[in-house]
Amino acid sequence: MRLAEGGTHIDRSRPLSFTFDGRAYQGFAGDTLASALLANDVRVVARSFKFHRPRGVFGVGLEEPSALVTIVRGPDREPNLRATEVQLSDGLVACSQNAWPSVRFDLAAINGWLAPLLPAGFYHKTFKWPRWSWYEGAIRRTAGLGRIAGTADATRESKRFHHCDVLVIGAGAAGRAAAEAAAQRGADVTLVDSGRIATLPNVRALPNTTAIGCYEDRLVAAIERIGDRQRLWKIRAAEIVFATGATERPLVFENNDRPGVMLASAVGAYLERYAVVPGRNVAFFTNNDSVYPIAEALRSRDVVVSTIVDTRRDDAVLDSRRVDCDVLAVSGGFNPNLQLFSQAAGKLRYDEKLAAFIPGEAPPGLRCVGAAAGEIDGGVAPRWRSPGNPRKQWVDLQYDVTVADVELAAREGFSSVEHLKRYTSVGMAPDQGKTSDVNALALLGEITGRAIGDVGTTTFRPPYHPVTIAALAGARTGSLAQRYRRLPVAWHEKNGGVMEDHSGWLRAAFYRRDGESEAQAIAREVRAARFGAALFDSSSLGKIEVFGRDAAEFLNRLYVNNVKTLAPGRLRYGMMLGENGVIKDDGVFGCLAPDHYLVCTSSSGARDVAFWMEEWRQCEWRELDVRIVPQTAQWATLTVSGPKSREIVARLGVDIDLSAQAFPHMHVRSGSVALKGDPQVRVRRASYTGEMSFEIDIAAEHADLLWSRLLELGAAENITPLGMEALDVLRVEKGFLEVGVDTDGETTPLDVGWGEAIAKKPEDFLGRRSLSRPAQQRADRLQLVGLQPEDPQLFLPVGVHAVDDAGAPIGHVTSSCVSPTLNRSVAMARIRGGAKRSGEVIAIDIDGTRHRARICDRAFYDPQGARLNG
Amino acid sequence: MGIANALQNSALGLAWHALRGHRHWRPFWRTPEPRASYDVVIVGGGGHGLATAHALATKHGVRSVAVLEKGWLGGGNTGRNTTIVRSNYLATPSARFYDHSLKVYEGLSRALDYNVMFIPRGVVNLATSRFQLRTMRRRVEALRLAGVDSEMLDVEAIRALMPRLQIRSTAGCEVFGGFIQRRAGIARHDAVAWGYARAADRAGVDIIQNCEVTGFERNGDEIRSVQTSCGRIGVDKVAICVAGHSSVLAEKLGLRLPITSMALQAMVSEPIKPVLDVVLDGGFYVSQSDRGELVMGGGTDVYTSYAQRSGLQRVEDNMAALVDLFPSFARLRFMRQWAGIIDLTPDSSPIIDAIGNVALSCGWGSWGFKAIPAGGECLAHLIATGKPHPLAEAFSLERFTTGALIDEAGSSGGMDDREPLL
Amino acid sequence: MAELDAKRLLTGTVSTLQDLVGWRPPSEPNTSAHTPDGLCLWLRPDQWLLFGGIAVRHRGSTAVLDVSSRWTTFTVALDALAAGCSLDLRERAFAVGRCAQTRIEQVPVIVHRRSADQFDVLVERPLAHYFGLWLEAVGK
Amino acid sequence: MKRIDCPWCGPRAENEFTWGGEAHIVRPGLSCGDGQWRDYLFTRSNPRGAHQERWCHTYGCAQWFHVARDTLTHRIERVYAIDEGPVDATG
Repeated sequence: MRLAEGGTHIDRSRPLSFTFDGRAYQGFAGDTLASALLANDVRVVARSFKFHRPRGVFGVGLEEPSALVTIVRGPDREPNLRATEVQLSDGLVACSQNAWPSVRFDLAAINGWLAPLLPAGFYHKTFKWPRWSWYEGAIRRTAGLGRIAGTADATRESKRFHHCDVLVIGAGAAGRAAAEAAAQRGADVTLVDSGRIATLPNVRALPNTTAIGCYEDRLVAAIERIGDRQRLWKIRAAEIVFATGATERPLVFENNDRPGVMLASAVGAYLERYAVVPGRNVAFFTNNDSVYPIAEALRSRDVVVSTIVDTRRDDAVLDSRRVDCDVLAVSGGFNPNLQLFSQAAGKLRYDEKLAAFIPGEAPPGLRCVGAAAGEIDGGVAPRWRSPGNPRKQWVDLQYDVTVADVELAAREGFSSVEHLKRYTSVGMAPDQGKTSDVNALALLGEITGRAIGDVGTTTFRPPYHPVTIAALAGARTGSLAQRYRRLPVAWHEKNGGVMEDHSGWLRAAFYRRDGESEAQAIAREVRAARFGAALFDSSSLGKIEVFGRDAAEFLNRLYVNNVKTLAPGRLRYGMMLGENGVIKDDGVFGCLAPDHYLVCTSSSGARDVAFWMEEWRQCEWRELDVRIVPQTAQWATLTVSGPKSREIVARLGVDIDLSAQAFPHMHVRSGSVALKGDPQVRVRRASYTGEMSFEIDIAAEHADLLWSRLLELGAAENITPLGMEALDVLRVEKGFLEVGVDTDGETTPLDVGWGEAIAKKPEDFLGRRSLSRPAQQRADRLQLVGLQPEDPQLFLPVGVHAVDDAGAPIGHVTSSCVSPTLNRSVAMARIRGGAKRSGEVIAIDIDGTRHRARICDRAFYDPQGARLNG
Repeated sequence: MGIANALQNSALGLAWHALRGHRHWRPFWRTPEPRASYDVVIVGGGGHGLATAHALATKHGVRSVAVLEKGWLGGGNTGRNTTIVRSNYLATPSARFYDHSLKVYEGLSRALDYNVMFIPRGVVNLATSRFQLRTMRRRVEALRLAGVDSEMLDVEAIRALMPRLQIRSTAGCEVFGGFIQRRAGIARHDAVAWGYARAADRAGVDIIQNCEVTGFERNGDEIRSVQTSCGRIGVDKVAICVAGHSSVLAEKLGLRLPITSMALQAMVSEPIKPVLDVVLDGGFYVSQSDRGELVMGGGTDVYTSYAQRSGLQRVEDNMAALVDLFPSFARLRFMRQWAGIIDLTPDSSPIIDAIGNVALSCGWGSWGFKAIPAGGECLAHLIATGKPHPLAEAFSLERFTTGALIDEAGSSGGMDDREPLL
Repeated sequence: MAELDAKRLLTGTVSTLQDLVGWRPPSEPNTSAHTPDGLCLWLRPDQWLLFGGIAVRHRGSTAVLDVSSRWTTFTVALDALAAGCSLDLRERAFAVGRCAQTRIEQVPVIVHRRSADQFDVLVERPLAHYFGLWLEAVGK
Repeated sequence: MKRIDCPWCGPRAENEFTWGGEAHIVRPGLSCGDGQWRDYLFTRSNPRGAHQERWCHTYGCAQWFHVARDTLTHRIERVYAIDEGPVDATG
C-alpha cells in the first residue's frame, strides 16, 4: 500500500498508468515497477525457475532474485527484467513469465510436489535409458525463464569511450566523499551510479549507469540506461574507487521464499523512497541491529510492526512462537559488493566480525571505500540455516537451490565451492548469487566442518548485472555488421553486377542481363574475353611498392623465384612461402627501376603480405636499405583482356608504345592517359585469363571515368564487363592455380610443379628449408594436376574426391568448370603422387557413383601461351 | 546400504533415496591419501586425465593408478568449454579419431551409469560465400568417404533448422548454404568429468585433489618419482594431461614442446525458453543449453597467456556476430563470461605420444572436450602397451620434425586473424 | 569529404627527406607540422603524410608517393569520435595539431585534431563507405 | 582490454597491436638439421611467467618492438627496441 505522504523518489503530481498481466494499475513518476506493484498490493509477480513456486518482490535493487518480469513493447519483448530495475513509464506493459496458465495458478507448480524427486543433479542420475534425447525436449521446455520476441529489434545501441583520472563507482555517501576529495586535488573525476546522482562541483556524474565489468589495466565497462535503451561506456581510469556498498543477505529458514518475505533493507527503502509499505503488518527477523531503525521508521508512519525476532535473543523461541504478519522483513547481515573489485584482481578475505568477505590486497590504482570496504555496523550473529525441513529452506531463490541441495552436494563429495556451484547451480543464475553466495558457502563450510575463509569464494565474473546483447553489439548491426571493402568503380552495382563477398571485398560475381540465367551470363562474359574484349575491375589486387638499394636482395629472400635477374620494365610471376614451406601468396612482381620494385599480391593476401614484409624488414633484416609502401587503396586496377584489347586501350590515348615489340607480355610501363588532368597510369601486360591483357593502374579517384571511357571506346568490339565467376572459368581453362583454392595449409611449391624452378635458385628464401623435410619430399603427396572426365559434359563439382579401387580417397577436385571455350568439362585436382600419373584414368566419386577421369596437364587451353603474346 | 548401492543412479534409485531424504547417497569419489607409489600417475584431473585413468583401470586392468589434480576435478578447460561434440574434421586421421570419440559419447551415460546429457542436436556450419561453399564440399566429401556422417544443406534446409537465422543481411552478407553433422551435439561438461571420476574411482583409481606436482625425480631417462604438495610418489609411468599447462610440466621434465598457451573466451546469455535447436559452429559458435542459456564462444586472445581473465573485446565482437546471425536475440541479455587456457599446436591437431616413461596428451586447444573419451583410450593404450593406438598414430611429436603436419586450422574452430593496417 | 586534395606519402629519414624535398618533417611521433609544402603528419618513424601536391620522386629508399586517392577525409566532432575511438581525447592528452593512427570499430584510421571539437579522420578509400555508414549511425 | 606502451605512440589499447610470438629466436641456415629447423619453427618456451616477445603496433605506427611480459599476470615488465638483444629473464 502507498502512504498518504512522503517518498523521496516519487512525484505524486505525475500519476502513471501501467498494466501487469493485463490488469491496469496506477503509479507515480519515479516509481519502479516493483514499488508500483507493491503500492497496488500485488504480491505474486513471478514463478520460480525450477519448482514454479509463487514469488513476490524480495529486494529493491539489482540484487532482486525473484521478481523477474517481461516488458512488452509492441512486437518486441524484453524478458528476465527485475521489477526493481524497471523505471515506471506511462502505458508500460509488463507481464509475468515462466508460468502457465497464470502466475497465480501455475500448473508447473506440480514440480513443487515432486521436489523430493528433483534434488540437485537429479537429471544426471536418471534419464539414461534408452537415451537422454527421449526426455531432453520436454525438460528443455520447462527450463529457461522468459521468452524473447520473434521479430528483430531494429534499433541500434551506442557506445562511448571515456578517460578520467579517478573513476568512483557508487554515489552513496562514501562515493560522493571520495569523488569530492579527488576533485579538490584537481583530478579529473567521473562518478557513476545505477541510480540518481546529486551534482558535485568538478565531478562528471553519470547517473543511471551501472558498472558491469572491471577489465585489465583499469578498463571499466558501464551501462547507461536511457529510457528503454542502453549505452555501453568503456571507461579507462588511472585510479578506481569502489564505493559499491553492501547487499543485505537473507536468513535461511523454512519457506523463506514466500511472497511477503523481503529483505529488511528493501522494506526500509520502499518506505523512504516510494512511501510504500508492502503490507499492513510487518514482522522482522534478524541477526543484527540494522532492522531497528527501519522498524522505528515504520512505526513512526503508523505501520504495525508486530514483532522483531532477533536470533541473538530469541533463538530458542523460534520454533514455538507463532507470529501474525503479512510482511516478514529479514536481515542476515551484509555482504560488501566486491564483484567488480574482484574482477580487477583485487583479493578478498573473510572477516569474522562482519561474517562477510571484505577487500584484501588491492592492485595498484584500486581502492574500496565505505560499506564496500567493510565499514558496516557489526554485531552480526551468523546464522546460516534454521531448524526444520532443509528442502524447504531456500539458499538461492533465483535457481531454486535449497539447504537440502547443499547437504546433498557435500554428501556426494562436491565439497569444493566451485563444485558446489556447478553441482547445485547456486549462484549461477542471472543475479550471480548477489543474495545467495555467502549463505551457500558458509553453509557448505558448516556442513563440511571448515571455516568459511577456508571454503573460499568462487570467482566473480563479468557482467555484474546482465546487459542486452544489443548494447554490446552497439552500432555493428544491420548494414554495419559486415565490414566490406568497396571497389573504386561504382558502376558495377548499378549495372547488374551481383555483388558478393570475395575475401572481404564486395565484387561482382557476374553481371545479370534480362532473360539471362547465371550460367548464360558467365558463358557470355567468358566468350567476350576469349574472342573479343572484356573489362575487369581488379582494383583489389594487392599493390606494394618496394624502394631502396637492397630492394632486389630483400625480395629475393621472400620469393621462391630468382628476383635479381629481373631487368627494369619486366614482370615475373612469383610465389612466396611461409617458413613452414606452405604457399603463402602468389602474383606478378615487376622491376620499375633498380631501386624500385612493384609487388602484386592476391586480393586476400595484400595486407597480410605487406605486414609480413615489414616484420622481416624491421625484425630480421635491418641491415637492408629498403622501404615498403602498400598502395593498394591508392591505385585502381582496370584490366582489359582479350584479342581486341590492344586496339581499345590504344584509343585511350596513353603515351606508351603498345605495340607487341615495344611492350611485350610480362612487361610494365608507366605513362599518362588522355583523361581530365592527364592522370598517371601504370600498365602491366600480365594475364590471368590467358588472353592478351592490359592491367591499367590509375589513381582510384579516376577509376569511374576510366571505366566508362573504356566501355565507350570498346563499344564497337562489344567490350564486356567480366565478373569473378567468368574469371574463374578463364583461369581454370588455362590451369592457373589460385592460392587457397587449389592449395591449402599443407601445399608446397613442390606439390604444384615448381621443383625444378626452385632447384635453379642458388640462395635461401623463406620456407626453403622446410621443403627438404622428409614429409615434403614424399612421392605420394597431394599434387596439383589437370583432370578431364571421360564424359566431356560431366561437371566435376569442386570438393568431390578421387578414390582408388578400394574406395579410399586419393585426392580431390579443387577447381572445375564446363569450359564454354573447349566445350568440355575440365578440372584441377590434388591427387596422391599426381605429378607422375599423367595419362592415368582414375575414379571420381560423386554422391556414391564412380566416374572415370584422365589425369592430364593443367593447361587445357592454349598450352603454348601463344595468345598471351599477341 | 546394499539397496542404496544397488540403486545408485536410476529413477527407482532416485525414488528410494527420496523416501529417505537423500541421506544415503555415497560420495562420487573417495578422498584417499596418496600411496607411496603407483604403476601409473596421471597429472591432471580434467576429462582427459580421468578418462585415461578410467580406460587404464577398465580396459587394461591397470589398477594401481592415481590422478593428481592441483585444484578441483574438472576445474580446467573441461569445466570451461562450450561443450560441442562433433567429428567433422577435414583430415581423415582426425575424422576417424574424433568420430570414435563421438561414438563413445553416444553411449557414455550408460557406460558411466551417469547422465552426461549428450544430445545430438546436429552441428551446422554456414558458408557465407561461394568460395566457402566449395571448400565445404571438400570437407563433406572427405568425411563421407571416411564414414563420418555429414551432408550439405541448401538455404531452405538451413532456414528450416534455424527459423530465426538471418539468411541475407542488409550488409550484403549472405548464407549460400552450409553443412550439418546430425550425430554431433552437446553434453554437460562438468558431468563428463564427474562421471569419469566416479567410474574410475569405483574401478580402484585414486583421485587426489588439491595435490600439485612440483617436480620429477629421474633415474637416467626414466622418471622414478613425482614430487607433489602431498609428498613424493613413486611411479613406473607418468602421464601428463594438463592442457594449457603442458609446457609448464614439460619444463619440469626438461622438455620443450611445440605448444602455445592462450586464453579462449566463452560466454552465456540469460536462460530463455528454446530458441535454437541446433549447434551453430564456425568462427563464432553458439548453442542453447538445456537450462536455456545461449552458450557462445569464438576467437582466441592471440598471445601467450596463463591468466584466466575475461576480456571485453571478444564479447563485443561475438555479440555483434550473434545479432547479425539472429537479429531477434538483440534484447536478450548477456549474463556471464569466463576464460580458459588452451594449448595450441601449430597444426591445430593434438599430441598423443610418449618420451621414455612419460606419456603426453596435449595440444587439445579449443577442441579437447569432444576428444575426451578417445583421448583417454588412446593415451591409456599407449601407456599400457607401449605402442600408439591405431587411431592416434598420426598425432606423434615426430610430425613436427618430419613436417607431416595434420592441418586442421580450418575445422578446429581456429583463431581469428587481426588484420594489419599498413 | 575532400578527396581531390593532393596528398603525398613521404618515406625515408628526416635527413634524407630534407635532402629530397628541402625541409624537415616533424620528428616528434604523433604530431603535425606546417611545412613550406603544406601540413605534414607523422605516421611512422620513417613515414609522413603531406597535405600538398609536390612532385612524386624517389632516391634509393627515400621517396615521395602520390596518395591523393588512398585516403578519404571525414570531418568528425568529438562526441562522434568518442563513440568508437579508444584514444584519450582530452585536450591535455591530445592537443590541437596532434595526430594518431588507431582503429574505429574494424576500420584503421588516421586522426588529426584540427580544433577543440573538430577532427580530421582519414580512412582508406575501400573502407570509406563503411565508415560513412558508421558515422551516420553514431550521429543519430 | 590491456594497454601496451608503444615505444613511439605511448600507451594504446591492446586491439591496436599484433603479437609476434616469442622473441630472440635465431633463424638457422639452410644446412641445419631437421631437429634444429623444427625447434626454430615450432618449439617454444611458452612459460608461465616471464616472457620475452615481439609485438607490432599494427593499427598505429606499424613498428615492431620487444616486450618483456608476465604471461600469468599480463604485467609488462619492460618494452625495448627491436634491435636489442634478450634481457635477463629475471626482468
